[in-house]
Amino acid sequence: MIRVQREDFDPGAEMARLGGASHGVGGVCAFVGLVRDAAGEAEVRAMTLEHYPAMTEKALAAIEAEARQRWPLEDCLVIHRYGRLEPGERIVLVVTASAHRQAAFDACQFLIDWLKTKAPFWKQEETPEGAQWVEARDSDDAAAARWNGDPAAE
Amino acid sequence: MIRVQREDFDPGAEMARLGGASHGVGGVCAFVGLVRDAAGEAEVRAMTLEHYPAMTEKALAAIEAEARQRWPLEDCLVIHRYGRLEPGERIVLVVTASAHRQAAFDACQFLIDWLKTKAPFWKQEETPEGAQWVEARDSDDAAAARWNGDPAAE
Amino acid sequence: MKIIYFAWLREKAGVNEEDVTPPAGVTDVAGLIEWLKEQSPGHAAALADPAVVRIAVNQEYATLEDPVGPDDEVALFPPVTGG
Amino acid sequence: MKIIYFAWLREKAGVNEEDVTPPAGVTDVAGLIEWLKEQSPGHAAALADPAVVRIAVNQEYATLEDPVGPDDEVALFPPVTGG
Repeated sequence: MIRVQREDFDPGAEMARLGGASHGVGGVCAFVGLVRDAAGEAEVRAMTLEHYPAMTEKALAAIEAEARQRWPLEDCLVIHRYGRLEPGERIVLVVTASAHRQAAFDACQFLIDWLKTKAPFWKQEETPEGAQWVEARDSDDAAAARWNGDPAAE
Repeated sequence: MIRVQREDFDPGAEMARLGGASHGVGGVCAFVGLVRDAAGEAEVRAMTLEHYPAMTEKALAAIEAEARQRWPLEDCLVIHRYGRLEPGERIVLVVTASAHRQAAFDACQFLIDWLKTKAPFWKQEETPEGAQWVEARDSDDAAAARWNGDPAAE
Repeated sequence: MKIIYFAWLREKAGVNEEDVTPPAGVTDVAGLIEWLKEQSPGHAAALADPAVVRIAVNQEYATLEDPVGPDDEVALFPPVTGG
Repeated sequence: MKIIYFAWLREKAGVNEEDVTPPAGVTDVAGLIEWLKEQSPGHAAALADPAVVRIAVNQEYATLEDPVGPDDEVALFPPVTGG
């Protein structure tokens, strides 16, 4: 399941829901991304996430389907917020539930790596020097690239 | 922080606590292990976790210290339950908080791999054929072994 | 053809979205971008460095070689920074 | 010396924990285990296969070569299955 929303979400409730989907779930992995108060040397007072609504839902649904095809997941969930967020606020949640923990961990990392490099969101940070568009990071591209091969080989 | 307890725990509350430790936290990774209702072909009606209290707390504290030394963590938490648990119940929680997601993911996996292979807990399952001690899995040893090298090389 | 801009491409182009009718010779993304650059100094600035322009045609990632036509929605944006 | 057993080693040995006084010749874990095996058929069954016996001395993992003395707490158990 995917959700793109302005509102906050409840990681514990979502983990409980996915973990309780069936008694075949042995492990639930979750990742929450939060707004930090600094980017390198610059102080960040808030950030605003812009996205491309028509593409976002389509793209997230496609990557969720790919995760479910690559790993034996009982369930998986991606929630991504947009709008203005302050330091400490939650941005994104990925939850994966599987019989075995490695599938849950791998699928969760795959999804967040993908979100960082392919989901059509853009962050603008409010700093004392003014508004700054966040630049994409090479390390995110490298993280995403590791999933291009055969997942069984990793 | 480590906790060994009979009672259940609240993953969402713990994640919020670790995520809120400072505005330098950019990612929180969590893993929850649950009791499954089957082990291979056998139906599992419940399991009882026995442990070695004097060693457990000491060992968990040592591995938490090692995780904090290997990765730049803002905070980390391990909670492991003992006693009788039924399918769907939570067994273990690992939460890691870091500025960057890869450290959070790696430390979380390191800790759960270590718990599976080194923490002095033993599971006995109640099946229709009677009580069965769970056997250690080679795949868990293999998962733990990947952390023996230099973490920077992984 | 509908063109949509995001993030700093939107700011530089000075437009969120626009309906355009390029000449018949514009048949692929590369041709479209060259034509858009001629429409205003803002467009030229937004699209100056092709290395930082990402393209989606009808909400799917596309390359410079992909075809575009009158009924397509083409989005132009910098590398994404979500997650 | 205090000996503690866990899981199926405990069940086979028929004892949770016991205070023992091995002869002076028992100075390491290997010698201790050989001596314990002679104490009852249950002990012999619990410790029959050294490949599945894990050892902790004073709550730290130990090997067959590690020394043991009168004030030590020695735990014997099968491979762990927590997490």
